[in-house]
Amino acid sequence: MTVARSPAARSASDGVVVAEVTEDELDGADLLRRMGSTSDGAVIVFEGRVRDHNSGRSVACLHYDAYREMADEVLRDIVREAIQDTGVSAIGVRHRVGSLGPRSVSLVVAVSAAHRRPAYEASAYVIEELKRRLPLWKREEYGDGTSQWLDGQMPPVGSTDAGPEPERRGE
Amino acid sequence: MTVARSPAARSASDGVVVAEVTEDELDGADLLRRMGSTSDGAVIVFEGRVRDHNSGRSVACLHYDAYREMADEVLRDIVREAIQDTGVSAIGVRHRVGSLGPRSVSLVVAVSAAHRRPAYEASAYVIEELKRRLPLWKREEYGDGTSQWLDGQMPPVGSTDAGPEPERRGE
Amino acid sequence: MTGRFEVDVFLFGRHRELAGAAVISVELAAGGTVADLRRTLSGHPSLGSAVEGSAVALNRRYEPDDSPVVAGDEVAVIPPVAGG
Amino acid sequence: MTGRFEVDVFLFGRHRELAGAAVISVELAAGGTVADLRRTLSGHPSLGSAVEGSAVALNRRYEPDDSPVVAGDEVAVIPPVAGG
Repeated sequence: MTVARSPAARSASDGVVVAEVTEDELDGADLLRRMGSTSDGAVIVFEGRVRDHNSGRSVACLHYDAYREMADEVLRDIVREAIQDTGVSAIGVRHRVGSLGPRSVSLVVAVSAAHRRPAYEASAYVIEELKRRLPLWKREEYGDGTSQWLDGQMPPVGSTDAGPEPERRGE
Repeated sequence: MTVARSPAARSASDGVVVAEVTEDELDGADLLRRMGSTSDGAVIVFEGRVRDHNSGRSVACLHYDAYREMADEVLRDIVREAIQDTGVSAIGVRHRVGSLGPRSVSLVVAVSAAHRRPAYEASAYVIEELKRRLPLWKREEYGDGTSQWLDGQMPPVGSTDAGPEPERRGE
Repeated sequence: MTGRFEVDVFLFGRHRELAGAAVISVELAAGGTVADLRRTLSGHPSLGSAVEGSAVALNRRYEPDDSPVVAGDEVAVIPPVAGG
Repeated sequence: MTGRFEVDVFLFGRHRELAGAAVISVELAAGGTVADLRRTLSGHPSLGSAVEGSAVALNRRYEPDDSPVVAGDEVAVIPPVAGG
């Protein structure tokens, strides 16, 4: 009866270099070096980093929590949409979870493409979409020991927003 | 009578991390690591790389030539405009000259900012403007020993396009 | 399509703290939907209204209120997301 | 504002190949402008019309045709640029 579940195994040749949530330290430089073939004229790497203050308050650290299994699939969907829509060659995205101090890298998005405009477009798309759809939350922890979960965005509901391969569940 | 010449010495605190034309090998990873303070939540690095083909023709290498003295000044002007217009914290830009083989990095633009949107805006601005204004030329060299200078853009003329500090020449 | 069944519901972020648990068990009637799940959760002593402003994922896909929930589904309540 | 003077004109890219030189010397009348410089250069045996589609920089700034050129200026003819 029920089916669903986005396809698990995909070839490396679909342009998805990496799409994962991880507890490991992130380094955009590493991805930057790995991206790009001899036919790519543009590579962009975006790093999201933890700031030491937010909304006027000093932040000691940021704790990220995710629904890991779903998050990896959502990241992969977003990356595949971006590649399909913009025609870039390859994308890698990693989001970190756990407790991160100021200047730690929470997110890396790397894009390679023949030309720069689609590269910028794909990079911005991945970030916008993961902010809308990635099941991941952050709690700010302050110097005085208090903390609070940050307000987020309500994810879009329904298969039309869930990626390029909508799958109806068994009914 | 004549004066002109944009101010030479500027403090490092104006956000211009680097703005130069160089014969040295470029590495975006190096700039990526140097960019960003603890109040910056976004860092973007763009690498322009030499492609092994263009307009359907196989390219052996690309030779870049520049009016070095003017180019450094133009880069610095562009970077300062971008910082002023977008409010980002810091920008570094390097353009390489000489003969570059496929996959070599010809251009690095790095931007750090509190938030990502101005960072993208500044990054794109620097690239668009240097393509319009940087006195630099490229010649494609092909496998058969032939070569040709690539068509470029006519730079904007007059002080209004020449930066935020137009200087009238002596009259 | 008779009788009732239990599903485990994953909680995250704020919800996990409110409920003091990462998973709670919810009983639904056969033929129940996401809307039924929400109704049941809204009666939870500590979660309560927090569920209203949240999405529901079945088998790792966001699903609308009229989607059926069946035994064995991987069910999660997703508070507003805040990646980046 | 009488007499004539010489300026060195830097050439780049295609122009440098056409002229077979990185710098050429041009004689202008006192009070001469960028337009006068262009006119003189268009008479150059190998540069010729290539200068028409180019910009002129004085002291490292792009300048319009009515800007005066004076002795000691750093003068360059800038063919269409192609960075990136």
